[in-house]
Amino acid sequence: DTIRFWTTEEQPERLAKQQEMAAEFQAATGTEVQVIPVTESDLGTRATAAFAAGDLPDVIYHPLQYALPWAEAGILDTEAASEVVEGLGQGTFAPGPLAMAAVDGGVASVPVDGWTQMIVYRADKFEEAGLEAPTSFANVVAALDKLHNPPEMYGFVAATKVDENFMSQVLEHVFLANGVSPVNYDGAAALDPAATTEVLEFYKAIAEASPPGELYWKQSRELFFAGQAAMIIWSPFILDELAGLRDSAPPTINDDPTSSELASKTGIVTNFSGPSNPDGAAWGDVRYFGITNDADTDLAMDFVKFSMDEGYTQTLSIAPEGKFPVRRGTADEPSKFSEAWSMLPVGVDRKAPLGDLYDQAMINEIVGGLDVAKRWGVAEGQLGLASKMINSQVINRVVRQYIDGEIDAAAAVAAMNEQLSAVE
Amino acid sequence: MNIATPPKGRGPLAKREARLAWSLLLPTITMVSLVVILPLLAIFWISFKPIGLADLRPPAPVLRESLRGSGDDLRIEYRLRNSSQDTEVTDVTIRDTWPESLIVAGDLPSGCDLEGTVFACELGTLEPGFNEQLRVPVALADGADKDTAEDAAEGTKPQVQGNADSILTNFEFTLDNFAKVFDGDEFWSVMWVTIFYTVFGTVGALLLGLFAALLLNKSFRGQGILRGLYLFPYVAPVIAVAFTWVNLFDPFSGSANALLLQMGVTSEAINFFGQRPLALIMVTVFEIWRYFPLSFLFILARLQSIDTDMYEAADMDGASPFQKFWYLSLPMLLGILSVLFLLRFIWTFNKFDDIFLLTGGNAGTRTLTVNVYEQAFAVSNIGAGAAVAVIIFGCLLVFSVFFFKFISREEGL
Amino acid sequence: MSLLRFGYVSGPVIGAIWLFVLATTISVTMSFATGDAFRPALASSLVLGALAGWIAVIPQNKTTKIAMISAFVFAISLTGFGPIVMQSTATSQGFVAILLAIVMGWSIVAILVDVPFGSLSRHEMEEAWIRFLTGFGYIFFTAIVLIPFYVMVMTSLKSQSDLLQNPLDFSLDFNKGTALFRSYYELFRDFNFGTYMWTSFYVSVLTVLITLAFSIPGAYAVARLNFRGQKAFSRSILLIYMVPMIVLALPIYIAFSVTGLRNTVIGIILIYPVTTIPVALYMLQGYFRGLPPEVEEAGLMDGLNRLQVIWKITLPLALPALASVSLYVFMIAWNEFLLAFMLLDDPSKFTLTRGVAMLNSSEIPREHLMAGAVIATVPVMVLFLGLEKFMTKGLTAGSVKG
Amino acid sequence: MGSIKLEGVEKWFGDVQVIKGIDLDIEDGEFVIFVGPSGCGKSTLLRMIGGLEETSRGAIRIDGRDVTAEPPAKRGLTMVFQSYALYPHMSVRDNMGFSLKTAGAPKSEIDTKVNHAASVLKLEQYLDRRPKDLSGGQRQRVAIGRSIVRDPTAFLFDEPLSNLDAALRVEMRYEIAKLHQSLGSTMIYVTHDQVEAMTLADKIVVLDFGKVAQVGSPRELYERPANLFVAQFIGSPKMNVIPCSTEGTSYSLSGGRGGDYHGAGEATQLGIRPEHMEIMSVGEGALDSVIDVVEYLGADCFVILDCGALGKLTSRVSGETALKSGERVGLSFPTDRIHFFDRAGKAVD
Amino acid sequence: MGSIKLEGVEKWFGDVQVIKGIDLDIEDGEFVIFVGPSGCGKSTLLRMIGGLEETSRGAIRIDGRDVTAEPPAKRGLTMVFQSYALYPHMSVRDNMGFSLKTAGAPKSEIDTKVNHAASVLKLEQYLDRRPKDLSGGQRQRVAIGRSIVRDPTAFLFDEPLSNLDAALRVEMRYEIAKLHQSLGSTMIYVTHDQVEAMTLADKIVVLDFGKVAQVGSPRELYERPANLFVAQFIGSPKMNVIPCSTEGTSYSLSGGRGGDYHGAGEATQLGIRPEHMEIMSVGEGALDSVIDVVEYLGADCFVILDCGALGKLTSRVSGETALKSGERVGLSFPTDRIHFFDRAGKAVD
Ligand SMILES: Nc1ncnc2c1ncn2[C@@H]1O[C@H](COP(=O)(O)OP(=O)(O)OP(=O)(O)O)[C@@H](O)[C@H]1O
Ligand SMILES: Nc1ncnc2c1ncn2[C@@H]1O[C@H](COP(=O)(O)OP(=O)(O)OP(=O)(O)O)[C@@H](O)[C@H]1O
Ligand SMILES: [Mg+2]
Ligand SMILES: [Mg+2]
Repeated sequence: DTIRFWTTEEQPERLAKQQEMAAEFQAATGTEVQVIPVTESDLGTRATAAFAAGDLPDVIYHPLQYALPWAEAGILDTEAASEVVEGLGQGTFAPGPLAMAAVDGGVASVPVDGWTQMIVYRADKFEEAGLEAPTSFANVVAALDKLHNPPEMYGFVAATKVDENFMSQVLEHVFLANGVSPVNYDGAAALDPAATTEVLEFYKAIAEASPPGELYWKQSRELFFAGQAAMIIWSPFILDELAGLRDSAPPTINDDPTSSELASKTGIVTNFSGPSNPDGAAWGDVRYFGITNDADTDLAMDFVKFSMDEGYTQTLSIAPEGKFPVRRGTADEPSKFSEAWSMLPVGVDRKAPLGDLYDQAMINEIVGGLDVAKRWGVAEGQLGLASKMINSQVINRVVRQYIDGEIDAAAAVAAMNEQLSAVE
Repeated sequence: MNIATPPKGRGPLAKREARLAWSLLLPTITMVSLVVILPLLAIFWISFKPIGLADLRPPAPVLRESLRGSGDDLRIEYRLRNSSQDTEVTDVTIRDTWPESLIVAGDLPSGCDLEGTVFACELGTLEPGFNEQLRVPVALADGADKDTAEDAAEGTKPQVQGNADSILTNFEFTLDNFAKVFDGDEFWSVMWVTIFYTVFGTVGALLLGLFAALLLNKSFRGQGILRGLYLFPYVAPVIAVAFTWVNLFDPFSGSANALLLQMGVTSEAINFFGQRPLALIMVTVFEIWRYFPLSFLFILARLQSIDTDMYEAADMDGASPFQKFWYLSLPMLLGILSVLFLLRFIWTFNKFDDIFLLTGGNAGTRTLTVNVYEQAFAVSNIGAGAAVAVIIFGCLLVFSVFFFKFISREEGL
Repeated sequence: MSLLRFGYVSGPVIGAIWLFVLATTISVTMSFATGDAFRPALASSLVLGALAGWIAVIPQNKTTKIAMISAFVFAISLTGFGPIVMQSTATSQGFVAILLAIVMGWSIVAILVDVPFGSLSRHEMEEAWIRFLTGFGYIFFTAIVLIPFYVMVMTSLKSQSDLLQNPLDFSLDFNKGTALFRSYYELFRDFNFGTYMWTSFYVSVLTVLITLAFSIPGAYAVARLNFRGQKAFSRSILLIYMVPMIVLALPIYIAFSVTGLRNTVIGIILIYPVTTIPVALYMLQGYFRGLPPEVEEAGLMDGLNRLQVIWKITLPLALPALASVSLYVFMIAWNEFLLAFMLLDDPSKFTLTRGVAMLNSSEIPREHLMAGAVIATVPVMVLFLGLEKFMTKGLTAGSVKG
Repeated sequence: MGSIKLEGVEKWFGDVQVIKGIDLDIEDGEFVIFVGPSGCGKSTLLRMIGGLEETSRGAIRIDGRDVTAEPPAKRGLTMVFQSYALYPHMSVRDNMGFSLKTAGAPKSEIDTKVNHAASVLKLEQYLDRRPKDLSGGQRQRVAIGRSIVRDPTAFLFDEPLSNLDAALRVEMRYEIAKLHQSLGSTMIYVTHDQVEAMTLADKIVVLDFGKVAQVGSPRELYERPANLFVAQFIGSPKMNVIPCSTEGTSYSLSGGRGGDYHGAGEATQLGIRPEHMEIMSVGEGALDSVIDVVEYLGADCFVILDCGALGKLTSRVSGETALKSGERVGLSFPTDRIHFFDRAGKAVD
Repeated sequence: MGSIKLEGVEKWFGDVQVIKGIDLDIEDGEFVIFVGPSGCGKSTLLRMIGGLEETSRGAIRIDGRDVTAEPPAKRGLTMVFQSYALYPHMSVRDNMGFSLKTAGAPKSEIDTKVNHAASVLKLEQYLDRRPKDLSGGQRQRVAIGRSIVRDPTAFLFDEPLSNLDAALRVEMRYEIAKLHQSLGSTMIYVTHDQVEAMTLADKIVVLDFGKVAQVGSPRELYERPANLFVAQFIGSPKMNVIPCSTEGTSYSLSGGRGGDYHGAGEATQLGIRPEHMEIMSVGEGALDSVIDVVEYLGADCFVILDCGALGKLTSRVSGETALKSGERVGLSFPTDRIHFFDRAGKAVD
């Protein structure tokens, strides 16, 4: 028997690890798993296309934003996923990620791992200038004033490339920070004009402190690594290369691509607040195993169970810096996986455990973020709708128009409200 | 003498020839109509339908059978699902053959019957998004082993049937797609981008090609090598050169920026492919770069076929080099230039890959063809994509009218 | 304009621009070759160039003039106020100064040969300017064509971290030996590029064969046989040739999705010939028209029927054309990207171009992408250079298409 | 064995009639030449006989059999093309043997026949060359050889010599004449060169815009042209034609004198060949004129005479003539050399 | 005003010498024709005079001025090309006025000159047509008109008539002759058609592989060829050449008889033109032969005579001859018509 598994972790080293795990699974059960890499930005289109053609794979490793929309579109077999979670023991999972994917009587997909988004900043420069860590809009703007000095140093590298998921993520984080959400318990809700305006103005400020052109994760990282950016927003996946462990993305701040100097000068913030929401919020993403409706259900369930159990450490080891365990342990050993995870070395061309590279406090901040991380619609039970809104890229486009000066803030809010309400 | 008139009909030799011609053409005609004419008709059909990517799967009932549980709680489960979330499926029936080794141990679900080993259900209509299980409690016959029973039960595929209305084939039409396409102010910006790209891409490639052709229109050693070299941009796979350009002009790690910075032309890195309106200019420059070799080749061929006597006559007449170019070469090239212009215009208008690879249609570089892709795949609205395609096709028809009017005067290429 | 009709005006003007062009060219070349900083100095180029141009038009013996200009440019370069500003080692500084001096001396004298000091005839002025434009043209075209390919090849041999350090430094560390080719090795080992190449190859060859099988009879009929609708037919070939692929790709995508041909190599082999048959029909039709009908008529008189004539006479005669068409079709199929991109999802079935596209999509290092580009480019280039005559003929015969 | 008969044959290209109803009998072994000005339909007619063009109306019979609807392969004829139309991808041997090979003849037979033809045409040492390695004349011979090998009912030639240079043309003409003598086959030959027509033909068919102007032996056409068209077409320099009027048994020239006339009916034009005109002192002969130009050609001189209203006449005299341009002379037309034509151009005799 | 002088002119294409040192004086107003076999360098020489080809060695003087190093535009010559080389995209008017326009002449002057040239050449009603709408002869006239407009020191013509059909060629030849008469300019004219050469030239230059074989008036060349090459080149059908031997004042033919010989030195070949041979009864004259073919041409007959070991001779007789193929006849060569040549081909006289 053969099942097909789509994964968005398509870098060769990561792919190889998944293939290893598939081989172990085959050895254990006799079922062959074809591991098929899919580019994350193509995932939505390709899944829909495959659904249309009736050749969906059996299991898809996907980010949160697709869980509920796909369940609704009939792509995911929610029962199978629920059954898997039940079989593994609901209690062994962190509650947040399960709640994010909750559907009637279970979950849409099985949560696998997660991460929280971070504001990565140059602690050394902040210290020099006597600035506070960028935990709020105000702190960030204050830092921009002092540190933005192009072309040697840009204050920020904002996400401005409309069709990149990255921009959606960053924007959602900034909106959440100020407590703005396009959904409430009843479904779509108009954005609060005042709070939204604050967000827009803030975003425009960081965009103006960014280099021109369309920017996304690639430029953010390159500029930060070159020492030319004071702040960026990134995922924890940056942690290994930031410490010089990866040749294909080396820090270029000095001549030694393997040095961890930059890491030592870097600070991190996960919880971020705006003027209208002093508590702030962290933004987290969780990845799931979805079992599709065209799947060979039993085999697919077996595979997911295997990956979440015997193979779980292997799964996490793909990139421990960005894959925090959402299943903490088994019923017998409640913290088995958390412990195993903390020992996993990070890095590609060179390896080292995270603890060797960063302060334990910093690591705790990063990991702890996942428990309090928010997403639009999770608390309100409208994650599905919110995901669709995000996937429509309406907010990205309008924000872009705003920062390009094509429309003013009021018009931008109006445009977003109008276009978001059309999404269903 | 009576006025002679031509004979009616064709002679036997002509008839024979025509028959042969048609039989030679038949495979080509079949193939072309299958994969060109039919799709074109399909595009028209689809453009009037409210259809998304997911609708391509016709609604149908989906059934899976499994033997679950153990001991007393043994049951056969049928999972029945309506593949569509918005269309109902009517007259759903199930037929399955059970192995002898299983005995029904409880009530059959309503609508179901068991006759011998044949299990049949009539379930009527499935709601959109229907997804339920039919459970039949069973027991193992004497001496039967569970695993073999399971294999036997799952080994015979259950049959499921049902009727549903497919949006692809029904007669429901709408103008929504066109309304949507024309509504957004996006359409006009796309149109303007297309026109800019097409006009400047074509003209630029022609001018550059003309210049290159003039350079190589004399024989010297190494002329062949240079000619080969100048064709490289056209011959290399688009994917290779497009990515190379993206790398070369990368704002932070591209060599072009590094060079410009170093030369002091700019003090700040330029985001060539990510900045309005530079991105549009850059994709146009890429188009020029990639296709000047073609114009160059054609113009060179034409130049070399110009009678050298004419230039000698002009020498005798005392014309200076620029006069020769202006009064002789240029008018002689006018024919090929205009044919090239028209054809290249059409082809540039149709171009998709280049922009798609360079910018993906971002930063103000979305042309009509990229829009087809965006609508149909990125937004998953196949109907809207088809509508844009129909618009493209309409433009094309207009161009080709021009083209044939013109080409019938200029001798063909 | 009329001022240019004096040698002492045209000479310095041409000289100034030319020296700037040369300085830029050499700066760019040296930058790309060494990664060190070179840049042309505008003011110095113009002044020195004008002087050189002036020297070049004074009535003097040619070698003397070359020597004078070269010595002059060289001397000024050494003072540091030369046309090229560099931050580099002394040896390469000296090398650049000598190179620029010699090239400038020789080329400006060649450009301004026969240009008298005083008033110029129209011919003399235009010829000087044309020589200048010719020189500029060669530099310009060679640069714009070579630079991208140079960058492509060199990037594939370097590592991303080196390039991020200095995007201009393309110098190779030959001590690495075969490790230079690491990204190629990894592409074949980890990314299945061997399979992709093989898939691309047999898909292209099959496309060529199918295309020929369909287009030869069709083209012959349209070109040679008389039947009602012949004209309309040959026009519709051109018309079909003009239908944009993306317009067809959509319904084909749908049809293939519905019939299960999507994501199969068979589907690709079915669809590629459709894109090439119109081209081939168009090219072959032109060629068949150009064959002398008498030879075929001689065959008819010799007792053959039409089909025999095609097989025994026309085809052997059309062999060069078939070669051109095959090559061209091969190139189209090999380079095809759109359909492969839309129709193939499964990495085990990718064609080469689709495989390269995959390399762009994540954090895969850039040298891998460029190595993929090189792998995709080299076979067509080899074919092209080896069979350039056929290829150019093929191109001119059939392809205003792109 | 090789008689060909055309019965009311017509050819239409669309609405244009190119061959306007031709009846013609060609007997076995005859050498028939079609001549006529360019575009008059010679090639078309030949190709119709060969079957390469459809016959729009009428019938073609070969040895009595109606072949009008048959394709070329079945007519048993062979054709030598102006461009030779050799198969460039085959050796001379294969070119010549090709027709036999397609007919399935055994190899030995092909060899015998090819060798025989090659020896007739002195092509033995070229048998293994490709056509492109042959000179024009050799190619021409191969083309003929290809025909000979088939042993055809009749040979068709379409201007076979027009691509050769003058010297070679003379030589090949001589060889074709020899070939006809030795093979004795029917040959139909198209040319626009009247020297070829005169020297080779048993029978010349002069075509004028798709119609037959006259059929006859070379001497007949030269000495007794049936109409003005043939009279002017045959002979070089061409026959001088002067308007005249007749009354009874004498003709008169306006502005000139006149002479005897024996024709029946009225004649409006008088024709006299340059070589038959006699130049005498002014006032003698039928007409006075001024010498315009004397073109010296070595053996001959062409004297162009200006006769005022009657136009320019050309006379051919010996190269040693003492005539000078500007001289006034009289012209006499020997009675038995004069041709008279009526208003419609038909010869009056 | 139009004298041209070549002094030791040579032309090398790479290592190949095409023109091998030519000295030539052309006087003002002369009509000089270069003839010679194909590839002998006629066009090259003409183009060197015009300045379109570099002169490798030697000097060219026009009216005494050394123009060897000057570009074509400065030589004041004009050229009419074989292909006419009209500018296809310009009207006849613009074609003719182009040289003046490039020189910047005012429009009124261009108009006057073009109109004048058009009236000389009777092109008035075609002035607004494009070349492609003209017949061959008209195009030729436009090409000449383009030259006339420039009022050149001399006209150069490179086979200007070879693309025309026979009838038109005769007519245009006549017009060029008239033009030369009326303009009186120097003209240099290349042709390989000897009829053109004989009828047009004041002076013929026969070229043989880059060297001058003979320069002289047409009559000189015909009657007193300086060598075998010229003897065979001029005259059609060409001069018969028979090997002979001489002793004292008599020559003898092997297998034949002989006759008187007046030459100084030894002659090994005897030439006699076809029109000068006399046919008599067998046993008479210098030689016996068998008539091979009689080619009837109307006015003349060419009799091809088989003389066994001496080869085939051609004789030209009247069209009314009664000679038949196969007849045995005797041939006599009138003493004053015989040309003798020595072993090197030089005429012995
Ligand atoms: N395929 C055709 N379609 C239309 N008209 C044609 C065709 N072939 C020949 N003609 C016309 O038929 C007429 C006779 O042509 P044909 O070739 O028989 O002339 P010809 O006497 O052989 O002339 P030439 O001496 O120039 O070869 C010409 O006017 C020609 O234009
Ligand atoms: N550009 C050239 N390069 C090399 N050889 C050449 C060139 N032009 C002409 N020739 C050679 O020079 C010789 C003379 O050529 P030219 O054209 O003058 O002959 P021609 O007497 O005019 O012949 P034709 O009567 O065929 O025109 C020929 O052998 C030719 O091959
Ligand atoms: Mg003809
Ligand atoms: Mg010549």
